[in-house]
Amino acid sequence: MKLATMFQVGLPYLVLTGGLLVVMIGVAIKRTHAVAAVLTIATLIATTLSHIVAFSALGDGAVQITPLFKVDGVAYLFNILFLLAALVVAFFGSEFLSRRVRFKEEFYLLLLCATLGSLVLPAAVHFASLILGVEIVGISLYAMIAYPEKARPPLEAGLKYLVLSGVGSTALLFGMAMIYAGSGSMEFANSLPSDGSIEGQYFYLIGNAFFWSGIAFKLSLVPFHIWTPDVYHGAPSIVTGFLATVSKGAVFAVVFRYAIEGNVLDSGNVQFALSIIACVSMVIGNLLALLQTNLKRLLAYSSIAHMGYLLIALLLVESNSALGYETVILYLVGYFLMTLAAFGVISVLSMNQEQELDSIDSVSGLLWRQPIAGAVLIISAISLAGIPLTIGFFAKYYLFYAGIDGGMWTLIGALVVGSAIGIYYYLRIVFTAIKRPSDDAEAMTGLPWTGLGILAFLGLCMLAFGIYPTNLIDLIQNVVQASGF
Amino acid sequence: MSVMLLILLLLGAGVVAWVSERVNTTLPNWIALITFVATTLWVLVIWFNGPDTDGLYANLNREWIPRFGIDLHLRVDALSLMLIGLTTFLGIVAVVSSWTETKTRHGFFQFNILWVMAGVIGVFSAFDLFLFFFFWEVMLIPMYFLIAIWGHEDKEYASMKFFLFTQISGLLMLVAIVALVWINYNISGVLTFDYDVLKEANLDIATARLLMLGFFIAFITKLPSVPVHTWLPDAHTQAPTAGSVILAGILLKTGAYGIIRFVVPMFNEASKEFWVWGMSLGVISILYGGYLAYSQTDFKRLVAYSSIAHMGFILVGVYSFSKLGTQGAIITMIAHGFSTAALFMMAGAIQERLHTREMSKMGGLWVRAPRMGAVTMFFVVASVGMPGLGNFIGEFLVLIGAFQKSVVLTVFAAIGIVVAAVYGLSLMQRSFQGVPNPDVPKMHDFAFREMSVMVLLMIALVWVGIYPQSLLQMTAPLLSELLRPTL
Amino acid sequence: MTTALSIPLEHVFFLAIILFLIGAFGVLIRRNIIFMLLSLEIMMNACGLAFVAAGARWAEPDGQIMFMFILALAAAEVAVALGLVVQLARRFETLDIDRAEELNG
Amino acid sequence: MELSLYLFYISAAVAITTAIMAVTRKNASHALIYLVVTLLSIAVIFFLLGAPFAAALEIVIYAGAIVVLFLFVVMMLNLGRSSVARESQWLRPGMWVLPAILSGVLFIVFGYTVLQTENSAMIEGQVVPPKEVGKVLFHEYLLGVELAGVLLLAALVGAFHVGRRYLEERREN
Amino acid sequence: MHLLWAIPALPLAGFLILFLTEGRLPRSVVSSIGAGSVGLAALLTGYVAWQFTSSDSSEFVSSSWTWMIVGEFNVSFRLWVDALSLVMVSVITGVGFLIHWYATGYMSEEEGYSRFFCYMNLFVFAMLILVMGDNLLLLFLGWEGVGLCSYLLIGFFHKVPEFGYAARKAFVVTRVGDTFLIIALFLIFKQVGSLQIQEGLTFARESMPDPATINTIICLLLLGGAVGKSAQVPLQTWLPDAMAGPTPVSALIHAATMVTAGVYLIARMQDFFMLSQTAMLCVAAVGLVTLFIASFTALVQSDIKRVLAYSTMSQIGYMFFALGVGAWSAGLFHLMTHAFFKALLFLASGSVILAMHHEQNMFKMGGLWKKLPIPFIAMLVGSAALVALPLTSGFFSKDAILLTAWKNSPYAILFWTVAVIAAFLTSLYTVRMMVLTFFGKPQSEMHELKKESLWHPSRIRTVVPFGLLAVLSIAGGWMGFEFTSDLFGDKGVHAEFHFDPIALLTLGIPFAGVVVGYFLFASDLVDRRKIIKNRLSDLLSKFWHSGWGFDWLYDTLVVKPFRFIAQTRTNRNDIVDLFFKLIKFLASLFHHILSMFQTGHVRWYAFTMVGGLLLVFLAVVWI
Repeated sequence: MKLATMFQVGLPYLVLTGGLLVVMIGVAIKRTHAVAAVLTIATLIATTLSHIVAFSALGDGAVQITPLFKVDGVAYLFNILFLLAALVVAFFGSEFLSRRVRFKEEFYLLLLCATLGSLVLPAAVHFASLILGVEIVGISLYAMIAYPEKARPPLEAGLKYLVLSGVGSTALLFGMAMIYAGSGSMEFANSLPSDGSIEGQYFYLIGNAFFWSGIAFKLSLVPFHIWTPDVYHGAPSIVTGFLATVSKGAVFAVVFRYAIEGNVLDSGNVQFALSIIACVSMVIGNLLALLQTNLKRLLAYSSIAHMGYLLIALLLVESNSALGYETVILYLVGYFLMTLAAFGVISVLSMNQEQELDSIDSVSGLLWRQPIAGAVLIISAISLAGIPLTIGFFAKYYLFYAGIDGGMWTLIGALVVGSAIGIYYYLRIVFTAIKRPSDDAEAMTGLPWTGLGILAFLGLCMLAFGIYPTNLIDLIQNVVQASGF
Repeated sequence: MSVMLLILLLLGAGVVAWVSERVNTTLPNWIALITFVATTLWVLVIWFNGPDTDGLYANLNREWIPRFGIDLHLRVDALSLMLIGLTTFLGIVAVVSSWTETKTRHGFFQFNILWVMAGVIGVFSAFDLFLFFFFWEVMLIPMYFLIAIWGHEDKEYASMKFFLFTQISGLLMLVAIVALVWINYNISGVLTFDYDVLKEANLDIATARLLMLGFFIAFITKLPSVPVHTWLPDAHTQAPTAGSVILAGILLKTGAYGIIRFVVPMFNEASKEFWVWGMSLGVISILYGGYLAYSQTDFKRLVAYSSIAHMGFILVGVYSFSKLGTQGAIITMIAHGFSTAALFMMAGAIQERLHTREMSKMGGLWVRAPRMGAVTMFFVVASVGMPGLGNFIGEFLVLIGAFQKSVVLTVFAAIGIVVAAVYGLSLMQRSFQGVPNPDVPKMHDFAFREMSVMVLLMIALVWVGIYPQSLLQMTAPLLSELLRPTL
Repeated sequence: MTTALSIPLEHVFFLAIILFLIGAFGVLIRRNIIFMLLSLEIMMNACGLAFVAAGARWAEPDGQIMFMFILALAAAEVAVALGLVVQLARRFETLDIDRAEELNG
Repeated sequence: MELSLYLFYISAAVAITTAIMAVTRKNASHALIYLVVTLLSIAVIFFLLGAPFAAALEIVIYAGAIVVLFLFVVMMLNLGRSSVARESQWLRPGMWVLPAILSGVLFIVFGYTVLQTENSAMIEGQVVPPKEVGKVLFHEYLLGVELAGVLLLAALVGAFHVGRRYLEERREN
Repeated sequence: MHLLWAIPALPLAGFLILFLTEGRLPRSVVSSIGAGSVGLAALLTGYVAWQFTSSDSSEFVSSSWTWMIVGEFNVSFRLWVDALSLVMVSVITGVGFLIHWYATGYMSEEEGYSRFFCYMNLFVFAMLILVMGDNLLLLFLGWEGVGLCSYLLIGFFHKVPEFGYAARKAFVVTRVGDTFLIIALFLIFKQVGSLQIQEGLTFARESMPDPATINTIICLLLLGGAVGKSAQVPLQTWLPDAMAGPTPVSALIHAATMVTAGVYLIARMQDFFMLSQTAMLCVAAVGLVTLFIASFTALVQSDIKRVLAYSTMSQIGYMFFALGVGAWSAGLFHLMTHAFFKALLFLASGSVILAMHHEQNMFKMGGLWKKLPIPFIAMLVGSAALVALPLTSGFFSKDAILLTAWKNSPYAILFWTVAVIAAFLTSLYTVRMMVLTFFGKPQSEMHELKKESLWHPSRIRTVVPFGLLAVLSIAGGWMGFEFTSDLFGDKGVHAEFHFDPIALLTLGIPFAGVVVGYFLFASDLVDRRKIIKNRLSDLLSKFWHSGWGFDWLYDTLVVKPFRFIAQTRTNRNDIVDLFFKLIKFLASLFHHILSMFQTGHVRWYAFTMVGGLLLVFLAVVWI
């Protein structure tokens, strides 16, 4: 592999890192919110655009860059997704920062760091890059969660996340160590024990138990889900949005890679454990959200369930990795859109408030008080529930297709049950939003137009992909095929 | 192509109606009314132009999502056309019936009505399973809005229940659809959602049974049949008048349509094995629905339960696997659409005047509003199954068809006719006859607006009642296709 | 280099898991956030030990390298964590993590 | 050979004991001192396992830097006698039971499983010298090092932001 | 070119006009439309009948459009008339017209005048369809149509809840019968492959499989339908209550026409019945039992219309009996004569009731013959026909039935005896009714009569129907049942009148009844109080009064349990829903349980994670 090609292929990473440095230097020279924001957004856009170059350099197949990374089209797709999400977060964040926070600039640095971490993961093919990526995202997030100065909830959320994430990371690390001890390689592709059989390879198995526990924590799957609502609740909405989308998506991207390259699911044990986790997550996540009255907590619980759904795609990689990848990417696209929109609505509504407006009552009659935000919230709820006209439906359709393709009937059963419960509480949001507003509810004025504009854009995207997803599906399919899955 | 235009027209009119709210609050009503009248006329034109050589009135087949072989396949044959006609016609009824009912957000109200209708027309004309499911779900959302925003006191509960039941059963259908497609893909190597292809899918019987159940549950939930009927009384009761009219008149028919169009032809063998269950469920619905209808004291609830009973006839008819039964089911769909729509409109009119649906607070209304009394009498008599009116034709054909299949079940179903008389007349007695309730305020009788629609409905019912052949001959060529090989 | 030690891999991992569990135990029983973080450090060390042992088993440097990354990780985490601890002491006027339970349900 | 084996077990015993002590102490400073001892014994084990570089880092960075950081904070927050009294209140035996059982069960399960392993692997005790580590680190793991840098940068920025608030407010008061 | 189609079309047109004008027409116009349409139909019937008799064909057909064709199933709107139908049509339009005419006076002071004629016209239309339909489905249309009109007209005074109840009872009880009928239709279609009456009859004659169990079932089902419509045991309970309707309604629907539809049905399906001895026996038995029960019941009623109602039941019982023993023509003959005299009786009693200010209790009348001479005479004629005094129409028809029964029935003596006893009872209650109403002392004030009022008995629109009906009641029988015997060709049996003991006995029974009745109710020879005080007779009279307890029985067995279950609270809320409520409850229960884990305590969270680790460990390694 020529070095030039390698640089071209790695261009997005270089651009992002460069941008990070530029922003840092900019902040160091003069603390100006606007400059930092513009630079950040420019960096993110530039990184996104740099994928065009990278794609063309990549061609078909994959490029291995040191044992740690393997860049292919799928990784780029994930990257673009994360970058766009980060871009949305940056836009919302700039509004949020300018109105509610005193020290603003560090947020952008943290955001860029976290984004970089998340870009690392889809390309990671080595435990070292895996843990580094996960932890870069994690460390940045600790600070982002606890970013607002005076409020207590963010601090509490940050600490909780830090401590529990620490436990999770150690489990992950311990698991890697044991897998390494068992197999002799930390590269995904060679991480199966050398004789290929798993029977009696207890180091490998224990390692996987610890590893998947750690991953399950990061993905907030049952029984490691319990931190999710508290952290989602305490963090500023927009950070929650990032946490719920990019950090989850990135972890998913990397475990996908691990599952495919490492052939982990050849082990019936792991597959079995993951199936159970998936089923339980779908059901318990949804049950927990059932009567929840705090919107952020509700979305947190629902994200548990969504991650459970996504495990279906993961479990499919053993038999049909291409479809699994398609599923996970399309699902993530949908999930990102709707989650970001939901948290974006909360964030936009809370712009002028001391406390976040996260109770479900605070969106009562929203459609009439603030039509754009209300409509987007409704679309996003409907989409999360997986009802047609929105991308959520296609996402769910893919899951069904994947599940049937893999013959995972139990999981499909759980998916149906989970979705059924889910419809109830998503619909509660819808109902609240279309309720006749009480007479004393003040009209929502003075909300930032950029925020509303982005919300509207997200809403339109959900609808557009919900009606004509063809191009998106084709793109994903082509890239996945080109990447050799 | 024309059907796509029809759908787009309704969708577009919905948006226009919504926007026009800003100009004038009655403008949305007019826009919706004109749209429905226009579409009804359009359908009539298509109707009279007659089918092409394949028996189709319209056909559109474009790629939608080639990745999964999903096409935008809209096709209108006689059965579809009839139901589309019913839809647009009841659209007029719905708009007129709630002309003065909504006090707020007229535009959005009409928007939802128009969009429901668009979705329903999609359901009736989709010949791609994915597309069908898409429309199937889409039509629920505006319906949900109609109940949840403009519903009565218990709207949250009712709308939620409605949505949950139909969605959850829909999920089962989605699973069945995808599984069917996937299995067909594995057998034939062709990934497609096309109705015509999947109909010929070579399934082994055990799989077919399971898949059929997925469809079947979704459809009987929508129909609805006992034991998944419990959403219906609540939804009907709480919905605004237009909502009830649409719900009872059209949305229930989508379930029946689904059974006729999909369950029976696609899973022919499995369905044939299943007949005794299907018919039994129908019979139970007839008896249980009728029986519960009698127990009700709420005007709308009573009518709602009576719908369950009537829909039971459809199940009985379809699962008799005879031409007679199927034709009867189709006629029942149409006739029930007319009669129940009228009764719900009546319930709405009464509620608008008296602010109650409780029949104990009515009584003797005939004296105050003889026209309403006469009209109600007409439709009650129709729904009781009076020969000469549409419902009888349907029920008779169903029963005579079913009789060839199972004497016992038919006899039980026929008992439903007696039960119908019991609740139907008790409805009449408790609301319009008897001593005029002194607490009832003065109420004005039907005026031109409401009466004109009622007269249209009456004419329609009489027409179906005495000249059903006009419909039967349209669907007759379809029967062999719907009932598949052995007949 | 001379061989330093010949020992079953299991034994080292026994030590590692014991340390890991002691750390976990500490996290579970301590209410003082400082001790919690301290326990986390022990867990991290256990992981490091496991990596070094695994590296030693294959006689590769990778285990040690991973240990170094863990080191960086631990440092980074402690830095942010202690910052937050200071904040906690300020806002909640306690180091008792159980007091930070406003977010629940 | 024999000696190093004994040394391993002794160090292990010390590590476990001091770790338990560290976790259960009431006085934070004492606990940290125990932790340092744990780290030192682990460093010995690293050395025995043929990883001198890791052993050195363990002492230098862990014992030398991280624990010191802890100590700073402990002193800054002034966790004196009163906090010791509070700790003894908190650390009632009742609280230990469940975690102890859970940890115990995990250990037993782990131990039982590991002992099932057939033809168990041996650590042959080949020393991997720092030079070799360095080579690999700056060749194959080069990007990892870069990323570790980003990681530390993120921690730096984060700690700065979080900690600065404290300072700012102190100034204001 | 015959105008067959116009016969039902005229009343239909009348109905439509009255329906669409919503009562806005002046009363004079309403009466001319309402009665006129039926009158024209009657004239037309006469014309068609003349055509029919003068033509060679034995059937007139008028086809219109196809009703429905599904596969082999093929029915049309096709009118088909033979002699039997023509008799029915004549009775319906003729008697119907007279009653309409009468009603224009009778109803003149009531609300809803237009609505009344609207319903009446619809009734006539439906009844005509019933008898003229060429297929069973069209017959069923008429069958249900008349039921509907019966319902509407019984409950015509809709403000009175009891009337509404009576109307519903009538409808529902007859619907039970209708259900039998419709099942019979299904069965016939299954057997015959067609619902054409003539095809069915041909099939029955030629290709009915032998042992014809199916045929018997068909006949019994048809009988079930007939029983409901004709108020025979066990579905007779609705008829007395149906007297709630205005008296012309009782005359037209519940005496002259609709209730005889059952008789028509059986007669029409003759070929089926002929094949089944069992069915014939059942028909006879039903008739006989009804006859017997109704006669006793009529004996103790105090409401004049109820007496007539029970009398109607018993007379229809005669007709059934006649059909059952094979005296087809006699039965039909009795149907016709009964229509004349019972209509007359009802109309006359209607005049009395109106005169008595809507008082129907005979014990509160008395001595009216002087004050109401015209109704008195009319009633006298009617009664004479009812008790079958010689030379009245009733005499010819009833005598024919009794004689046939003697000669031709399987259990001749038993059947004949019961029938004769009933005939005796008929005289008895008729005398009682006449005595209580018209003789003795006046028991209450009469309504103030105004000469000008439209319903005054002497006004022409009252007198003419009375007169015509009275003439028919007497002379209607003179043509003899040879007239009706033509209807069935040689299929029926009929006995010639010979002077033998049985014939004399039959002849004498009415007189005996009248004489005994006179002694019992009019003279002072018998102490009526003593009889009344007797416990046995008291008990019997109460039992008979209640119509032999059928109402009570049905009430206890069917109506009350149904209502009880239907109106308990849980059921209004749909018991099936409990299942879904349970699911909802469980879901929220689980939600609450799971929420309890979310305490907000970090250590607990960490605990669950380590516990989770253990679980995953176990799952991965040991399962």
